[in-house]
Amino acid sequence: MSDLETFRAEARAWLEENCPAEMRTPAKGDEDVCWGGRNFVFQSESQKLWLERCMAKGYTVPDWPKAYGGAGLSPQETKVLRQEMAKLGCRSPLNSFGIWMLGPALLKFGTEEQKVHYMGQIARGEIRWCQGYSEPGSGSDLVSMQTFGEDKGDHWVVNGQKIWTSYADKADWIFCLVRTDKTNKYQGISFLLFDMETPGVTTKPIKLISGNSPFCETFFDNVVVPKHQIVGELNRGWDVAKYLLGHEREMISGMGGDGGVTSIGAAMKAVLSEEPVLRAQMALFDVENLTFRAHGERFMDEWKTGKAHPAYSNLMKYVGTELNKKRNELVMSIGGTQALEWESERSNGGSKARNWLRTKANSIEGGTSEVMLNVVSKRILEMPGA
Amino acid sequence: MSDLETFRAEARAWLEENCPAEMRTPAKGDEDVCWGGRNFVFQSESQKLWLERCMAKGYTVPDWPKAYGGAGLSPQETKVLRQEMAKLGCRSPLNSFGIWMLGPALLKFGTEEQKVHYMGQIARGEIRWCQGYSEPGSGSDLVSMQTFGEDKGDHWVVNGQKIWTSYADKADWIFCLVRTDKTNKYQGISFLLFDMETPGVTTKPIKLISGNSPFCETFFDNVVVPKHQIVGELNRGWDVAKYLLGHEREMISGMGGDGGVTSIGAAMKAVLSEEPVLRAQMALFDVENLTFRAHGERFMDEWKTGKAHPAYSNLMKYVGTELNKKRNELVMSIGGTQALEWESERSNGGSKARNWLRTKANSIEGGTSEVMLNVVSKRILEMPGA
Amino acid sequence: MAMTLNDDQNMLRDSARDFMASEAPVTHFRKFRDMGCKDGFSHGLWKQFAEMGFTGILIPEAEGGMGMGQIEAGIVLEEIGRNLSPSPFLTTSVAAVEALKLADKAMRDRWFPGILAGETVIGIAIEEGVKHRPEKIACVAERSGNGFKLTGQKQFVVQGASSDMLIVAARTAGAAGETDGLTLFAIDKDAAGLSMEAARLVDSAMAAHVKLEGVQVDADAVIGEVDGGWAVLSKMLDAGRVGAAAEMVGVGTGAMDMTFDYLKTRKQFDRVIGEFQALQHRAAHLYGEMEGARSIVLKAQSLMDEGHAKAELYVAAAKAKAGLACNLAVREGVQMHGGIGMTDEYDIGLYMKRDRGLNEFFGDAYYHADRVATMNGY
Amino acid sequence: MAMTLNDDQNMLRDSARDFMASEAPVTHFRKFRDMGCKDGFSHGLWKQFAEMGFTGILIPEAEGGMGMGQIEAGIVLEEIGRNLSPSPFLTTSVAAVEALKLADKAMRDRWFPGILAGETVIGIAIEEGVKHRPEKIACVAERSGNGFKLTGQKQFVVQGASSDMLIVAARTAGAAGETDGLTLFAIDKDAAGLSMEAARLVDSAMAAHVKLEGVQVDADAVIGEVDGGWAVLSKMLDAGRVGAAAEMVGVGTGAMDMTFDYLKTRKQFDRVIGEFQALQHRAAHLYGEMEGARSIVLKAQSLMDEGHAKAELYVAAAKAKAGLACNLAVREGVQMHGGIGMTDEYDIGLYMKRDRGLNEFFGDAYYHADRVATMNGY
Repeated sequence: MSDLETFRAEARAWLEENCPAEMRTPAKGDEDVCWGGRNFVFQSESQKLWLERCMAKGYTVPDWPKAYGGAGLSPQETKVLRQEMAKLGCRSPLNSFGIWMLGPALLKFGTEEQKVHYMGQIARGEIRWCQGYSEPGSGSDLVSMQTFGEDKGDHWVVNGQKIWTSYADKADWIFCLVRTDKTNKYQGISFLLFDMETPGVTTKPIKLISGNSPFCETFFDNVVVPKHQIVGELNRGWDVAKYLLGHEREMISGMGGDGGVTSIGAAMKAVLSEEPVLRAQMALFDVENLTFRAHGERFMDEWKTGKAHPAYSNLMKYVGTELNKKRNELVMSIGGTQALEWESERSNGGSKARNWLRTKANSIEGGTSEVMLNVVSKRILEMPGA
Repeated sequence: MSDLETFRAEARAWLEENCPAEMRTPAKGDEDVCWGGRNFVFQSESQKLWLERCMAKGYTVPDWPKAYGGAGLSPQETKVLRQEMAKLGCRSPLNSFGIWMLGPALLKFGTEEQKVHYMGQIARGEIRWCQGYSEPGSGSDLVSMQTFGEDKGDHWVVNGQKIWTSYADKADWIFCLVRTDKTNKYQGISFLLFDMETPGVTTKPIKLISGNSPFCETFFDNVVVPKHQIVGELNRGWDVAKYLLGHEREMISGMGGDGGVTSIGAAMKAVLSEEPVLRAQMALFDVENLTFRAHGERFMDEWKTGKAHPAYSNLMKYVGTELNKKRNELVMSIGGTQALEWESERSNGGSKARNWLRTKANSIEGGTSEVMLNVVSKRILEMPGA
Repeated sequence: MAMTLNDDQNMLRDSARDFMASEAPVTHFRKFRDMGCKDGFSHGLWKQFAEMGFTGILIPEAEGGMGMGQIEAGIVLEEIGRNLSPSPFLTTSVAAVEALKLADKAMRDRWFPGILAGETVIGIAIEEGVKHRPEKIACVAERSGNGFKLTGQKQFVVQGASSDMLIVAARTAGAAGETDGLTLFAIDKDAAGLSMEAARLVDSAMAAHVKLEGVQVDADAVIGEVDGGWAVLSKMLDAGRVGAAAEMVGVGTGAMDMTFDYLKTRKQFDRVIGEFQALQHRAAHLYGEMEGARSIVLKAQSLMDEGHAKAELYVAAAKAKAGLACNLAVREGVQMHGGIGMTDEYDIGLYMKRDRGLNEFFGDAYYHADRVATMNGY
Repeated sequence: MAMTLNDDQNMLRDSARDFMASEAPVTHFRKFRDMGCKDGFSHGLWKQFAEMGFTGILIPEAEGGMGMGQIEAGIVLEEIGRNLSPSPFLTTSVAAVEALKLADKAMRDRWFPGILAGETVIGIAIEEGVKHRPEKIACVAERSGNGFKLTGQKQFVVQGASSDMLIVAARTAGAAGETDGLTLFAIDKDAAGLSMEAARLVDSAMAAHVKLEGVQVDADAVIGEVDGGWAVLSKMLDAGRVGAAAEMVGVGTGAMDMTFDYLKTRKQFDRVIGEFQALQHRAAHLYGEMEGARSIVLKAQSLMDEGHAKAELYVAAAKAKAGLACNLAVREGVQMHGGIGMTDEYDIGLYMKRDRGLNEFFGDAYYHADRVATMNGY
């Protein structure tokens, strides 16, 4: 048996022994997801137990180094672990922007102290993070950012406003882009971390077309941020942000379709068999969907071996999010009048319609499709012009 | 009986008496079309007779004033005449760029002498015209035109090169855009007329991807053009050209689909009934085709009553030519392997494939789709920017 | 006829435009939405519609209406669409009136006055599944006493729970899938055995799930001929379809205009975003799509008004094209607005929701493209 | 397996790329086209293919070939596509070889040496109508003497008239529309009763109309099992389809690269046209489509090489996607080249023609999308 197969057997055994039965049933909604953090209320004893056991084993962040709360697994082992979890239907023990976004950025740009401190907190589910990038009127145009941190010697005093801050009203800390030099448009931004309980931080949820949302407006009024809470160099926060946005785009491009290649057509056969033109749209969609899955697989394989163009994730983000929007248009068409319902129990609170509307943001958040096409055109295709 | 109905009856009677039987059968190809001109060889006695009779009656250009060779019919009468000709299956007695393009421009910009002289020649089928607009490297960008006419007192000496001159090798005269002022990029162009037999004019046919074509490269080497052969004001040829391009675009946008609303699907039922996804494409195309017909009808009605935006023909040109390309893609798909044949008698000399390739030029000639979209965006939608 | 509006039609458009913009703009819609109104529309506004003469626009002059056609109804609907004005106009004054015009005098006398007065609302109870399949109607009306007894269920009855009467299509003969053997009934909302459960839709309209459990009606409840309901149904559906298409022209145009305005004012990367050529080309393309939709809808309306044999084909094409174009307009609208377009606070998202409802109403673009193919002989 | 090429595959790609670019670039294609070559390809080049080992790329090593898989065959095909190199590689070395690998040893011994030597050309005689419908095969093979007598007709037999042998699918049982009852035969081009009429296609390839008028063959002409030809046919077709898809990745990439180069050099309105954002966005979108096509083709090839149960689904999706993407690439290519792109003198139009032929070959994108739907259970 290869080392990897040995690991697989061990992981399997550990999961079978440690994952509570309830945590092997699918999460029914956002309320079943464990986000951790200071104010998190566990939905059940099993949820708490599962987090604690994973935490002890380093399995909340299996591929992070042990020193920072991980299990130190290799990429291959991590993949095997995920496969075994999927087979048993294990829920994710901990979801977190800290795991998906801040952690990788800290690993690359953080000091040793920051890694031990912040990554440890993330791995243990102690601190829930949110991301402060977009501002009203800036959107995809990060360089026109206004939020300003005035240098006061050992700290900055931050004033300004962020928008589209996911879960800002539930998060404990924020990683935030703040202008620290007004004279340099492109390089005058720093990447700061601070506590959302710092005096002067307030949040206001944003209602979206799909209904209530995780997004907030976040306001900073003379917020004091100690100097050691910067990641990376002063005025070079854009490098950290770009790196992190790459991760976000990968995550979002993964949304292209529920992570799977299973056609939604089969379950809808009764409708599609009577609607030949709609069935044809579904058929052409399935071709695109299978293509995107293969494309994503190829991209990940090339990325891992360093062969992918650094800007390639922009292409995947564009293709994946446009595809997901198309999928949801089809889901609405196939669902017909029933999919239009907005509140009824029958429609699970209008879940089809709300999901459909929610996907419209996919091609806006994390960089619009238009910005992605600009980047692909300029950086990969090397088209001329500004 | 209304005046119009009286006219209809009279026109019908005249056509029945004067249109030879052979001229009531469909033209089989370009060789059956009467183009007139000095070197035209009539294909049959009937073709000659039909032209002569129409000419005498003013019916080669029924809506032109009688003084310029027409029959002086009103728009309503002209429409009735065309309807009656269509009912009897009468061929057009005379095709000509003079009728379609130069005539309307002369009517608006020409002197009385020019109208009598040139429009008369056109109406009588004596002179065949070609159009000299595009130049190598200018394409849709007419203002970068290089062909130059040097002022020599009572004449210009023209040097330069045109491309995409339809039937230049068969035409007697050319209407041609020539730069007469190098200092003014936008207004330094004049609209000149000259004989293709003038010393220094040579032509070279262009072979297209669809096979041989009517297009030529046309070269001017010290060509002498008398000053009275200008239409409109000196250096304001662009106004004439724009007016005329509007007519060309209408003509080309009419190509959107064989002038009819008849679906090509019915004749292809045997194939489509076994190809559900292809049938769906055809169905969606038919929706677009019916839409374009209605759109064209509405545009013409608004145009006639002066309600259409002056730049609207650019939109119709864009929509119509893109639609025609789509139609021919479908014709090829439905025709399958048989439509791929290029030379065989069975395939009528590869007519489907050649027509399909020919339509690719629709969205390039007479202004590219991209230029049309620019114009619509700037002039109709009033979008900002250069 | 010419494909342009005549002077009377232009006057009607101006007055409908002024009326909707002042009496029922998007803020009006928001108000009724946010109060969770159980009807989804204002009865007061419906009365105002009546005062303007809109409610009886298709009712013959001899019976107190304006005696106009689909073009005029469409003019009103376009303004409704542009302002998202909530009302029972499309179902009651367009679809139901077209059916009732084929009913006998007694029934017309019973229902037209209330419609003219803006007091009556009528629901159209056709759909039985999630997609529009009128020929598949399975709801049964069996002979019973002097009339019929209806048993079955209906879906997506827009404003059903607010209706005074439902027009119900049921099968008096034949089997699901056949067009023969259908009969249309006018059923009072209080009829015994009739029950409704209202559900709010994505566009905040209310639609009812209807149960018919042995609903007894007299013979005079029949609209048109027994077993010959397909003719009435087709007329009603085509009026509803071309009306929905006209409303979508309004919704799409409203969304498009709002978006073009945004392109001209919003700045990013130090430039007004309308300067970006990629957006300009998409804007110009969208404009062409909406203009095409406007044209085919006008063509279909005029063919219906002429009673032309090709009207059915053009109505199908118009419903399909208006659906595709309006859908493009709202998708481009939300995308070009960026993040702000995703917020409930901005109007563009409301247009996207309304488009969805209208696209489904009486058959979506794919359904009607399929009908175009069938009518075109393949 | 990983969705990247390994070192051996990268080496093969480099050598195939160098070979096609130097020995069979577009000028080579033009030369044979302009001479009106009756084969549509160069026998000399076919010999050179053999010297490179390409002709036997799928033939097992034990039988003298390279023993490689669809990925490797696709690497060669992509370079063929990029250079429009005319050859019998796809029909003979990919489709026919996959069928012959399922034949008995005697037949393999008869045909593989000629293929390996670049001396043998094999035609695939499947199509009977204008569209790809393999299950509809009606050509009949009735028992006769020691073997069979074939009667029927075949269309679109690419390079048929230049072939030494035709693989003919015929019905030994069952009726048109059934997959059971088909049998594949290897028929010598000189067989009595076999006649061909060659026709030049839009992409200058030659395809034959074939008549079989009582063609007598021995039992040993059967490839695989009598009545069980569907299995052999499916294998052959899927190899041909994924191969055509790989060639289309080459054609589309070639057209795209040429177009991107043009965008970077051609000036209009005083600017390089590649600066126009509308063209940049279309270019980036096209790049994404071609990258997607490349990915699904690689996936389908690797599943075929693994003998994976889902290979058939992915081959259908790959043929469809490659067809759609390559078609977009040539359409955008011609349009972005403007007038010059319409001339025979420029290469971009040749790519458009080749795309059309490959799109039709063994089923177009719509046919395969339909199969994807069917295999996905709707």
